[in-house]
Order: sequence, then C-alpha cells, then structure tokens
Amino acid sequence: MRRFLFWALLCLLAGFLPSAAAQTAAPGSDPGAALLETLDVDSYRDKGEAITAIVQSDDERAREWLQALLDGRLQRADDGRFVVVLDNAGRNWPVEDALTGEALGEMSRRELDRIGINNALRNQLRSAIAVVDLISPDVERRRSSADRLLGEVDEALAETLVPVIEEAEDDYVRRRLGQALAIYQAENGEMAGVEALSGSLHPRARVALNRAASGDDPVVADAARAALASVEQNLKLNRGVETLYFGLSLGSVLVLAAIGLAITFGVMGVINMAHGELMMLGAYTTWMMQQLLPGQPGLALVLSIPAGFLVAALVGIAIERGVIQFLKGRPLETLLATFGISLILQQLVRTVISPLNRTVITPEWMSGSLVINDALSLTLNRLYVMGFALFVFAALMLVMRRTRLGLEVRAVTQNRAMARAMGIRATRVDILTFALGSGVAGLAGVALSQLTNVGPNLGQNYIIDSFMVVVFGGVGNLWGTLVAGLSLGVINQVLEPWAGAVLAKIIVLVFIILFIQKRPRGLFPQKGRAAEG
Amino acid sequence: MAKSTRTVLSSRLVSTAVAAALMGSGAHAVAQENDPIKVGILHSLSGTMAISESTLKDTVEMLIEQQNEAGGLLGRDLEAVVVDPASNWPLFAERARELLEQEEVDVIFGNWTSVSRKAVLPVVEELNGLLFYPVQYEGEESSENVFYTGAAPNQQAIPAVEYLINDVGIERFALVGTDYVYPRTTNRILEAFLKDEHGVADEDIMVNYTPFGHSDWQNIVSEIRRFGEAGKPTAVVSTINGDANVPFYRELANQGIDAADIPVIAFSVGEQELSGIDTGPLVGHLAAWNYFMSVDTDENYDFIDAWIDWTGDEEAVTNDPMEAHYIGFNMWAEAVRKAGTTDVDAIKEAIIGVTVPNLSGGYAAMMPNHHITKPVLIGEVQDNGQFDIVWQTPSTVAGDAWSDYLPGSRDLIADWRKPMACGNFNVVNGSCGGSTAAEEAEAALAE
Amino acid sequence: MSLLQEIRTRDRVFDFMTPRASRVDVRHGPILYLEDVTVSFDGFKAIDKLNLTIDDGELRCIIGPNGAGKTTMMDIITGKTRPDAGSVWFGSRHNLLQMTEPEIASLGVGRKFQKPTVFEALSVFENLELAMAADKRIFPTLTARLTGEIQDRIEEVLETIGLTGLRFQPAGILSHGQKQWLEIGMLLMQRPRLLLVDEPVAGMTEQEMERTAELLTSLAGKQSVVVVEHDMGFVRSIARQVTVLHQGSVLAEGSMDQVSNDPKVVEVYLGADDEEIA
Amino acid sequence: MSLHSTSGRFWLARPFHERATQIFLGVLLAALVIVTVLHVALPRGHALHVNAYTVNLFGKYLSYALLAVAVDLVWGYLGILSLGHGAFFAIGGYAMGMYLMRQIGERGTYGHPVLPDFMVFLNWESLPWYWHGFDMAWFAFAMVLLAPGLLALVFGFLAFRSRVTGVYLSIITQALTFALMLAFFRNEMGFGGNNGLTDFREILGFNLRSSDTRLGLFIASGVALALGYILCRAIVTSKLGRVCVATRDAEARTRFIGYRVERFQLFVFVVSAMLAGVAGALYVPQVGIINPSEFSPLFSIEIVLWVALGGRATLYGAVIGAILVNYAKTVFTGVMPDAWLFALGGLFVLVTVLLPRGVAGLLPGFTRRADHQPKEASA
Repeated sequence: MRRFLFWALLCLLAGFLPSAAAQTAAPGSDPGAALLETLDVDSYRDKGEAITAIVQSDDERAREWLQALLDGRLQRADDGRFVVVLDNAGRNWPVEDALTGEALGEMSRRELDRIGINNALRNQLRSAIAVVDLISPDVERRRSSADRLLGEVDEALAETLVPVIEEAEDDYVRRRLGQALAIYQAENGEMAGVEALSGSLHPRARVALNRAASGDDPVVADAARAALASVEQNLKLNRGVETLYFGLSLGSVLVLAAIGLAITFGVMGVINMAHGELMMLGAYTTWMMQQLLPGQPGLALVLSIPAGFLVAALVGIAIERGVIQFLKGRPLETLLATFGISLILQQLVRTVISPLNRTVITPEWMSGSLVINDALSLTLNRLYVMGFALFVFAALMLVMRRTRLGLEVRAVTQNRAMARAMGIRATRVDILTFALGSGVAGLAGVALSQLTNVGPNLGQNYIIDSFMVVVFGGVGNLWGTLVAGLSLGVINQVLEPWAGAVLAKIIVLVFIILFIQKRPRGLFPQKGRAAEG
Repeated sequence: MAKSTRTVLSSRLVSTAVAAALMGSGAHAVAQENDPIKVGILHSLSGTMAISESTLKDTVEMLIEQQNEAGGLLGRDLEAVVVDPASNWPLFAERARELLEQEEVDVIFGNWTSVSRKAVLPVVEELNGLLFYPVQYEGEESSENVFYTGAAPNQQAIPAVEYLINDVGIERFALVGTDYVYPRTTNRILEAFLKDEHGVADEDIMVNYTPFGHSDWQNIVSEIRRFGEAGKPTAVVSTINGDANVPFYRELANQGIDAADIPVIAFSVGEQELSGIDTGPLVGHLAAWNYFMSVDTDENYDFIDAWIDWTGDEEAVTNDPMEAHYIGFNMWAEAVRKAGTTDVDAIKEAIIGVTVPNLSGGYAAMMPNHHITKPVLIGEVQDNGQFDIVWQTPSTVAGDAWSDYLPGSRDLIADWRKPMACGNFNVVNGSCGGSTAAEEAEAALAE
Repeated sequence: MSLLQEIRTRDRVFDFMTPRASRVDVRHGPILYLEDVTVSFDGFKAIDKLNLTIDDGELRCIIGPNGAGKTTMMDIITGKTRPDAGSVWFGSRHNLLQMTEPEIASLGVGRKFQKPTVFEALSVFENLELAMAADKRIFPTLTARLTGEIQDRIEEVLETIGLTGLRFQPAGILSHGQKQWLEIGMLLMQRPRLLLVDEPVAGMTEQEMERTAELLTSLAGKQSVVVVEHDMGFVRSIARQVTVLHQGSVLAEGSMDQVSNDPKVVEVYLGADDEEIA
Repeated sequence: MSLHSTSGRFWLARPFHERATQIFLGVLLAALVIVTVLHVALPRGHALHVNAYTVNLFGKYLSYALLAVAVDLVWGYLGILSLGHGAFFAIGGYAMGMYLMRQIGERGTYGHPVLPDFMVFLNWESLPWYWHGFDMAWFAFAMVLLAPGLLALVFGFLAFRSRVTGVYLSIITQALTFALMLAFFRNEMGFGGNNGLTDFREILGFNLRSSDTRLGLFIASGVALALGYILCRAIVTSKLGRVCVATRDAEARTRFIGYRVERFQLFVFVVSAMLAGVAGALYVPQVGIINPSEFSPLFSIEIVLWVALGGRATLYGAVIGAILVNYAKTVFTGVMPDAWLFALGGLFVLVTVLLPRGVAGLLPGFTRRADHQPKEASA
C-alpha cells in the first residue's frame, strides 16, 4: 500500500525543486479530469490507487484535490462535474469547480455525491500530502510532514529518504526524518535502527522496538529489549509526573469551583446551593461571546472572563437582594431557598436556550499539548486552567487582604454590630461579598467551558465537590480551600488507576466524611470563642 | 405543537382537577368507534434525559400529524397523549399505568434508557399494552407487549467490531463505557465474541467503566494511549453515555490521539450528541448505527425536510432513534390496517412479519421475537457534525433478543407466534422459561 | 429564708432524687481547685498559669476587666474548653479535665451563663422540669412521667423565682430579668454543689438585684457559689472573698476593701468599661 | 395545656389524648376507607370510581408522607437538617427489593432458581453473601428496619460524638447519600447497578400485578403512616421530646444541665432512619422498581421541602407537605412539564422566605402548639 510513496517522492525529487512548481497541463484536454474520474469508484482499494496516480501526476492542483478529498469536500455533481464544496452546512452548499476553480454558486446536497474515504485512505492521503510537503517552501509544513512520516516510512521511501535527510537544512526536519528512518529499520529488525532508537521515549519508536523485540534475530531482539528497558525508569518517572499533573489540574478545577463558595459560605456563612448554576451561567456566557464573535473563539474566550464575572456577579446580587437578605442568620433556610433558585436557573436555561449542550470551541492556542519530552506532554487547556485558577486565587487573596472591601468584609463577619457602629455599611458589604463570590463562580464556569459540557446540568456536577473542598479545607480560610482542592485532586488521580474512577470518587468522599468527624472544622479551623458559635 | 395534543392536555387538566376533587377518581369514557385513536407518548420532557427524549416526542407527534393528514387510520383520527416521566424511573412506571389505565391509549411510543424500560415492562405486561422502544439496547429481553425497534447488540456492536477487524485491521481493543447495564452487557458480549471468534488474546482487551457524566478523563485517556503503544493497531470501542462524551473526546484530542492512530467507535454518539461538541478534533472517529442523517436516499431527505419544517429549525438534526420511531410507527399503522382494529392482541398477531421501508433505502421487517431487521452502518465523523458512511452491511441483520455469546442466553430464543408464544424458549430442553443455567444451578444445589 | 429551709427539708424527704453530686469528696480541702491552667486561642493567651481554690460552701466573687479570661475560666471548669496545660479538680476525687460537660454537670457543677440562655421554645415549667435533678439517660427520660411530687417541687422553685404566673408561657417571651431568674431557678432544680454564676444581675432592677443577692448569699454555705460580676455595688453587697483576674491570671485576692485599695487593681481598672465581649 | 393533660400518662398513650393527633388519625382513617370503598364498591367507569392507578398513586404518597414524618422528627424537633434521608429510604427500599427479587424464583427470564436475572447475565457464579436470607420475609422485613438503623447508628455516632452540627452535618449527610448513590451504581456491588431491582412478581404470596394487592399496599402504607405518626408524637410529647427541643435551641445549655446530648440525638436519628426505611419498603412494591437514583441528593433535599412546606415541628405538617407537593408534581409534569421545575424551585424560595411555618402555620388552633416551633435552625 505504501509503495506509491516511493514513486511520489522520486518524481517529486526528480520533477521539481520548490520554486519550479508550475507545469500546467496543456489547456483543453485537462488530464486532471481523467485523474479525478478514477477517484469516483466504490472500492477503496481503487481509490487508493487513484490517489497514488494523482500524487504521481505532477499536477500542481494535486495537493488541493488531496486536501479536499481528505476533508470530504471533493464531490461530484449530478451533471458529472467535479466540485469542491466550500461550506457544507445547511441544505444548499456553495461549490467551485475542482478543475477550473471557478465558483459555481450554491448546489443542493441532493444533487451532489461526495467521494467517500475511510480512515485507511485518510492515512494514505495524509502521508501523501506529507510527502508532497517535504519539499514545500514553508518550513512549518516540512516539519509537520516530517512528524507525520514517523512510522510511515517503507522500503522504497527509506532509500529515497536518505538524500532528503542529508539535504534538509532544517535540523528538526533532519532529526525527525532520521528517526522515521530508524523506526523503519528497527521494525525490519535492522540493528542500526534499534541502536538509533535506544533511549528514545517517542511512543512510535517504542512501538518499533517492541516489534523488533519480537523479531526472529535474537541479537537484535535482545538489543531492542535492552533499549526498551533502558528507558523504563525514565518512563516511570514521566508517568509519575503525569499523574501528579493530572491531579493538580483536577485539583485546580476543584479549587476554581470551590473558591467562590469559600467566600459566600466561608466568609458570609451563606450556603449558596445555586453556586453551581452561577458557574453554569459563566460557561454559557463564554458560549454567547463565541456566538457574538464568530471565527474568533480565542478573543471571545478572553473577553468572556470579565463578562462571565459580571453576569454571575449580577445574578448573585439579584439572589442576595431577592432572597438571602431575608434569611439572615438562618443558614439552613438559605440552603433550601438557594437550592430552589438553582432549580429555577437550570430550567430557565433549558427553556430559554436549549436542553441540549452548547458547543464551545477551544481556541487554537489552547488545544493540543505542551511537549516536555517524547513521553511526557502536558495538555495545554488544562495548563491554562491551572494558571487561571492560581491567578483567581491570588487576586482574591489580594482583595481580601489588601483592599478596603476585604477589611470591611472581615470586620462585618467578625462582629456585625461593632462594624456597623464603626460606620461600615454592612448591607453594602454583604452585597459586594456575595457579588464577589458569585463572580468568581462565573470565572470558574468560563474555565470549565473549556473542559466539559456546557449544558444545564453543568452546575450540579460540581456543587457537592465544591462543598466538600470548602468544608475539608476549613470554612472561612481561602488557603484551606486551595490546599484542600489540590490535595483532593491529587488523591483522586492517584487512586483512579487502581481503584477505578467510581471507587476513587467514593473513597475520597468517605475519606472526607471521616475526616470531618475527626476535625469538624476542617484542615485549617478558625479557633477562639468567636468560632465556638 | 400539534393542536390535537393541546386539546388532550387541557382535557386532562380538567380531568385531573376533577380527580383532585374526588380524590383522583379518573372519569372514563368507553372508547367509541369514531373516537380518535389514542397514541401515548412516554418520553422525558424534563430532567436529565430531556436532552435526548424530547426530540423523540416531537418525532412521534410529527408522524401522527402526517398520518392524520393522510386520513388517519381506519377512518379515525390519531390523537397524541403526551405525559412527562421527568427522567425519573418510578415515574415512568406510574405514567405508563396512567396512560393505559386512565387514558386508555391504544399504543405507547416511548422510553430511552434501559432502566426506564425495565420499570415500565411489568406495567405494560400487566395491563396488556403495546410499547414501541426506539433505542439501541443490551438485548437479553423479549416481552410479549414490547416491540424493540432499536438495535440489539448483534445489530450494532458485533458488526462494528467485525468492521474494525476486517477493514481497519485492528488487533487490540479498549472497551470503554459508562457503568450501567448496556455497556456492561455489550462489552461482555464483545469480549466473548473477540476471544471466541477472532482469538483475540486477553492482554489485547482493556475494559474500563466510568460513572455517569464522568468529566475527568485524563488518566483513562493516557491509559488508552499507553495501551496503544504495544505495537498493534488499536481501537477504542466506546459505550460512553451522553454528557461524558464531550470531555472524553476533548481529552483524546488534547493528548494528541487522532482517529488515524487510535480510532474510537461509539455506539451512543449520534448526530444529536455531536451537535453539542466542537467536532473539529473528532474527525475520522467512528460510530455504528442503523441510520445516519447523511444517508443519501430520497426517503431520508424527505424525512429530514419534514423534520426541519416541523421544528422550524434549519439546523435541526435527525438521528437513529428517530428513524426507529419512524419505522415502529409505520409498522404499527400497517398492523392496524391489516388487523382492521386497534385491539392489542389482534395487533400483536398482525404485526409479526409486517414490512415497511426504512430511511436507508431498504426494508425493515418485524421478526417473531419482536425485534426488527436493520442494516448496520459505520460512519466517520466529519467537521460539520455529520457522519460519512464508510461501511454498510450488504443486507439487513435481524435483531437477536438473546445473545449467542453469553452462556446464560446462548440457547434461548424468542418467538411470539402461536403455538410457541414464548419470550425465552430454551432450545436445549425445549421448554419455555429460562436457560439451562437453571438446571445447572439445580444440579449444583442437588450436590 | 424560711422558704429555702423548706426546700432543704423537702429534698431530704425526696432524697431518691438527690443528685450523685454528694459523691464529691471535700473531706480534705477545697471543692474546686485550679492549678497552672493555661489556654490560648491562636497564640493569644486567654488564661495564663491560673491558680484558684474555692472552698466548700464559699461564696466567691471574681472581677476583672474585659478579656481577663473570666468566661473562659468557666468554660474550662464546665468542660466546654480544654486547657492546653494545668489541672482542674472537683473535690479531691474528680479530675474535671477527663469529663464531659454532662458528667461534670451531673457531678453537681451548675452554670448560669453570662447571656441568659433558657430554652425559649419550651415553657417556663418545662425549662425547670428539664433542669431538675433526675435520671437523665435516654429511656428513663423517654418514659418519664410528671408525678405530683415533681410538680410540687417545680411549683416551689417557681415561687422562689417569682414566675408562677408565667409557668406555661414560652420562656422566649420572658423579659431579660425574668430569664435571669428562670436560669437561676434551673440551677436550683439541678441542686448543684458548685454554682458558677456569670453576671447574674445584668439587666435587673434594684429589687431584683437585692433578691438575687439574698438568694446567692443564702445558698452559700450549703453550696459553693462563684460569681463573676461587673457591678461593683452588687459585688460589694455579697462579697466576702474577691478575686481579681487580669490577662488570664490572678492579679489580687482578698476582701473587697483590700482589693479595691490595691494599686495594681486600680490601675488595671482605669477606663475599663462595663461590657465583656461575648 | 397539653403538657398537663397528657404528660402524667404512659408515654405511648399520650398521643391519643391530643386533639391534633385525634383529628389527624381521623382524617387518615376516613381517607383510607373512602378510597377503598370508591375503588371496590363502584363499577369501573362510574364517575366516582377510583381506579387502580389512583389508588397506587395515593399509596405512593402515603409512603412519602411517612418519610416526611421521619425527616420532620429530626429536623423539626432536633434541628438536624439531614440532606441524606433519601439514603435510609432507599436502603429500606433495597431490602424490600431484595426480598421481592428472591420471590421471583424461577419465573425470571433466565429461569434461574436462585440468582436474579441481572446476576445471571453478568455471569455471577453464586449469590453474594449479603443476599442470603432475603428469601425469608421475616428476615427481609427485619433488615428493612435494621439496615438503615445500623447505617444511621454508625454515621450518627461518629457525627454527634465529634459534635458535627448544623451546616456541616447537612453537608456530610449529603456526601453520604451521594457516595452511596455512586456505590450502588457500580454493578460490582451486586444490587443491579443503574437498573436496580425490578420485575417483581409477588409479595407474601400476593400477586403484585393485581389491583387488590395494590389496594392492600395502599392500606398498609396508611396504617404504617398512622403508627409512625403515633410513635413520633409519643416521642415528641415525652420529656425526651422536650430534651430534643432544648438541644435544638441551646445545645450547650442542655449539656450543662446534665443531658448527654449526643446520645439523645443518636437515638432520635436512628428511629427516624428506621421510619424512613419502612417508608422505602412500602414504596418499592408500589412503584415496582428501586434503583440508585433514590439516593440522589436532589431527592433528599426535596423531602426537606415537603416538610418545610407543610410546616416544621408539627409532624402532620410534614404529611400535608408530602402529599401536596407530590400531587402537584403529578399534575404539573402531566400538564406543563417545563413549568414543573420552576414551580418546585419557586416553592423552595417562597416557603422559606414567606412561609417559615409552612401550611400548618395557616391552620386554626396552630398557635397552641407554637411552643414547639423552632425559633430558627442556626448552624
């Protein structure tokens, strides 16, 4: 199946250097038409050969076609023309002629037949495009194509690869291609490859070594095994780091979810069961922003940080004024009332927006992962969330410790009457505190929109966990919340591999329940007569 | 919403008010010949399942209206009786009882989750009603009063895995699912199937279960990643349910697993689920269904257009359970015509063998085991939230109530035709009612 | 006076319900004995090496400025707060640091809170009924019947504290002073060996004060009484021995005149206001 | 004054001498009789005929009412807001469910004499140890009381000993029921996972699918409610009841007058848990299924709403609340599904803000019982 790559590369190398790419076929009888014709067959094998043919034809539209085919946009109209669909949403699609590239306006999906492909062909296409790109002027393309060729090399390509490796002026490309070659050699039980790969952490390389290890040549097999063993320790270490990272990232999510609660519950003593729904609102704000700014998910996301805070804070104020202020000093009643509010907010979203989940796009710069080494890479979106969590925490700390508001809040919570007497407007403080807590919940929602569903139930999935974190950390203590959140996250992730996700969660819950028995006031309790309540 | 429904609701409002006054004595009217035929719809319109089920309710209402426009059935109009079990399983049983006892409906279309079906089952059997169940499920059941228009495992899971093995050349399988009965059973069937039929080794099968709405997939995905590094082509067979899917696919994408390396084939991810996902990173992942919105037939396009007009939403999507209802409804209507009455027992007789067109250009027939014949399609996710059909069974597959790969049910069959009329006939000891497991156990006890 | 005698004779008649408090051993020495007690909240030393001895039947007044640790001391004696160091003995037999509040209470240590705390939802009568010395385990409590004798006993205490008319009113509606009285009444029902009385006359009228003084002095002798009070007039009217607390330890001790002439005390008291922070 | 008229008597006899209780029992009895008569005597289709569906519905309401009474006992009189009583309810339900499962015997789809269906198709070799004995009614019914009681005992012992109170207690009770829900969802637990237990055939030899049996269960629920109510009243009118109220309003003070508060709390908590278990056991055969969703925190909180709506610390208020809310639910989810959650949510807010004494607060003659009203449930 891979043989075509050899021809592809060969003619590419012989055919043209990056600059001299223009060799249009003679006008009139367009050979391209014939080429595309061969694509419109049922059997995927024939399609595969057709693709090979296209690659070998040094037609400069080849890459376009391959790309369109890969994206499933290369289709055939009832009138037999081959077209490229520009946008396949809705019932009628704008198309352009695949050969001439002229726009043909809209066509109904009923009169179009897509040229279907499957994963095998998708692979083939990717590799083909990669090969084409190997000598593209754009260095990024060359690099990605080099990455792409890891494990895709075959006998023929291997030979032709050698000169390319030598000529490659970009050493990343050179190194990758070298690896690709080594992988090929190792898989065919060549010592050279095994040696070249020993010490490499790259999964693909280990796949190759694994194969070599099960090869018939005992010497090579041993060498391969040795090579695998040599990185075992290193891998374990990486795995440990990975688990820790997982734990911390889960932890930071918990912290984000709980920190707002730590304000409203811990500082004000208000049990806000609608906290989760405030998070939900934050998430929906993100979605809204992305609807308002189509095509710029990144910008929308950044903007929705203040927006989410604002929306949640306003709703929070409404809740405080509308309900909580009437329930002063009756925490359990507040619990019930706010629970009612949470139900209302959920149903509101269901009826106003939709019971279905909403799509929140992850911006480019947040998707994918940060490669530490070939075995360890940290997923970017979670990295951002972690940073965000710390940022929010720091900001809150600042507000509570350094600002007038923080001072007043602490004064009011310690001795309302006294604070009043000193001219602090307690009601105002209540409003602001609650708004702050709610706003933070909104921020958490914005972050969550990048990790999980944006739907009416988003809040419910986090409310219990957040309460656990706050109680575990010690009510009224932001540091406690931070420590509790992170440690619970890590515990959970460490348990998960051997206990399984469900059991891990249960164990953590039971652990907290027992812990509260031992230390009713959490990790960092408030002491003194004031706290004896 | 169809006006017929509205009137019903208001009338129910009155009757319930009366009920309130008289401690709930529901007033009955004995069904007259010219009264409308009552079609009960038992789908959650609120609560967690509303996401999936509310569209099915709309579907049935649409079908009913279409039927009425076409002159109804037996010269009588159809009338939708909608109730909301609110995603609460005991409430499902209660509502079913209400439909059959209070509203005296002639047929019920409803349920999504297995548990809700299990809750309703005894009621439907006790009151001898008709239930059409439109969702793919774990099988291991055949009730005289229930018609399973969704896929049984052998109509979805097994062909899908065969496709992976034969066409994609997969040798290593990660069976990942939500921890409830459908994934459990499906995965057990698949395990048995892979080992017995294809000699897949134990270490090449990984099974993992997660709770509902699981949102933190980091560990499991990295486990899958490592599982895939053993040097054999690997695939994930996903029976992950509903909300848990978004974070799962997100994590896959972020950890750099794309369909080309480790394809995921899902049994519970359809067009509707995709409509809530950023499909960019999913492209190339697979799903196995008996219908896709992208099926290229005129019946399908007509259905889609009708649906879009009914909902008034250009973006509205159709999915497999909707087709199941489409088929089930037409089968029932056909059976009513054939029997010339809506009497339950008559229909049960008449409907077996009824054949109606499905939306993928073929025909669906009601089998004696109350399951239907379906084609199996494999689709690859595209960036526009649709599936590109890459494979399809040459002919339709008949639903199998009892799996051939589970020891308990290997020798059970269901056949509701007289004289057998048995949902769990044991072909070994030729008796109705249970597997040889019974005798084995008795033997064990005897010792 | 005569009335109290009656109570005393009465309780000999009904000695089946005299509290186990009699087990307290005071044959040699004091009934309450605190040694080097220290407790601190978040680093702040509320009680610092406090030594205090109360003899059987003594009436002791404890005064001191805000934050002197008066209430904390009571918390320690009644088992509500555990000290970081030191020892607290009730008689020479019972180490209070190893006992829970109910145990200490049933030993015969009664406490009247600074802020009068009665059971507001229950009637005055029920308040006294609950306080009464009796078998306070679960099932006896569940099956307990209100016998005539018990009623009589409660009626008498109602007399003593002058709330007979209000016996079936919820305690919640009582005035501040009345609550004070009710609480004292509950103490009487408990029949303790040691009464800890925290600011008994706050919010009382002159007459009420006098009656309180009378009551407390009359109690002294049979029961030991420790009074924490701000109202110097009141203290002067009842006090024999006065202890001055300052910053968690004893500043001065002696008769009212001695301490009030003590320069240290005077200095400490300059500018001290009459409210203790809760 | 109730105190005087009754508190001289034997504690279990006291309720019968209370006007409120007499009225309550009277109404309940009347309801039972009327429904039964209308159901049995009148022909189907008669305007006043009460059909099996409705009987079943009321049976369900009654079991909910008993549950509400149990919650009111701890919340109203002890000030413990348990957000986990659904757990005891569900455990009682599971105990009953296991009995009913065993009664299926060979009639299961696999016809296995011992193993329930879900065990057969999940390939269980033999019955897990904790399923043994549930084929005997007496054992199962004992478990209905003991299992929830034991859980409450252990949990309560830990919690009250370390004086976890108020909000903290509410939150960990919630954690408890949440953890149990996750646990019961796991199929390894051997309780049927998400599908729970269903497909019941008969109870004590009566066919569960006949409307007579259902009528019987309805009456049984009524009787159980009456007995539970009397027991609770007897407790709250006893001196122990007053100790509870005292604890609720001034826990520390109660300690200082010599009551071992934590033991009283534990005792009442366990009694309440057992009542909840009985309610669950009556609920399951009537709805025909028990599954982990009964453990969901949401349900537990809803129970509290019933009590709050009916009126705390009155017991009969709890009954009224439970029936009102659930009847409303039945109507609403039928008539306007989307509005239901709005209504429920609204109820939560309005009741807590505007109606702190619930519906019972509106009833005449309520003021005389006002002395048992909580002034507030503070943390």
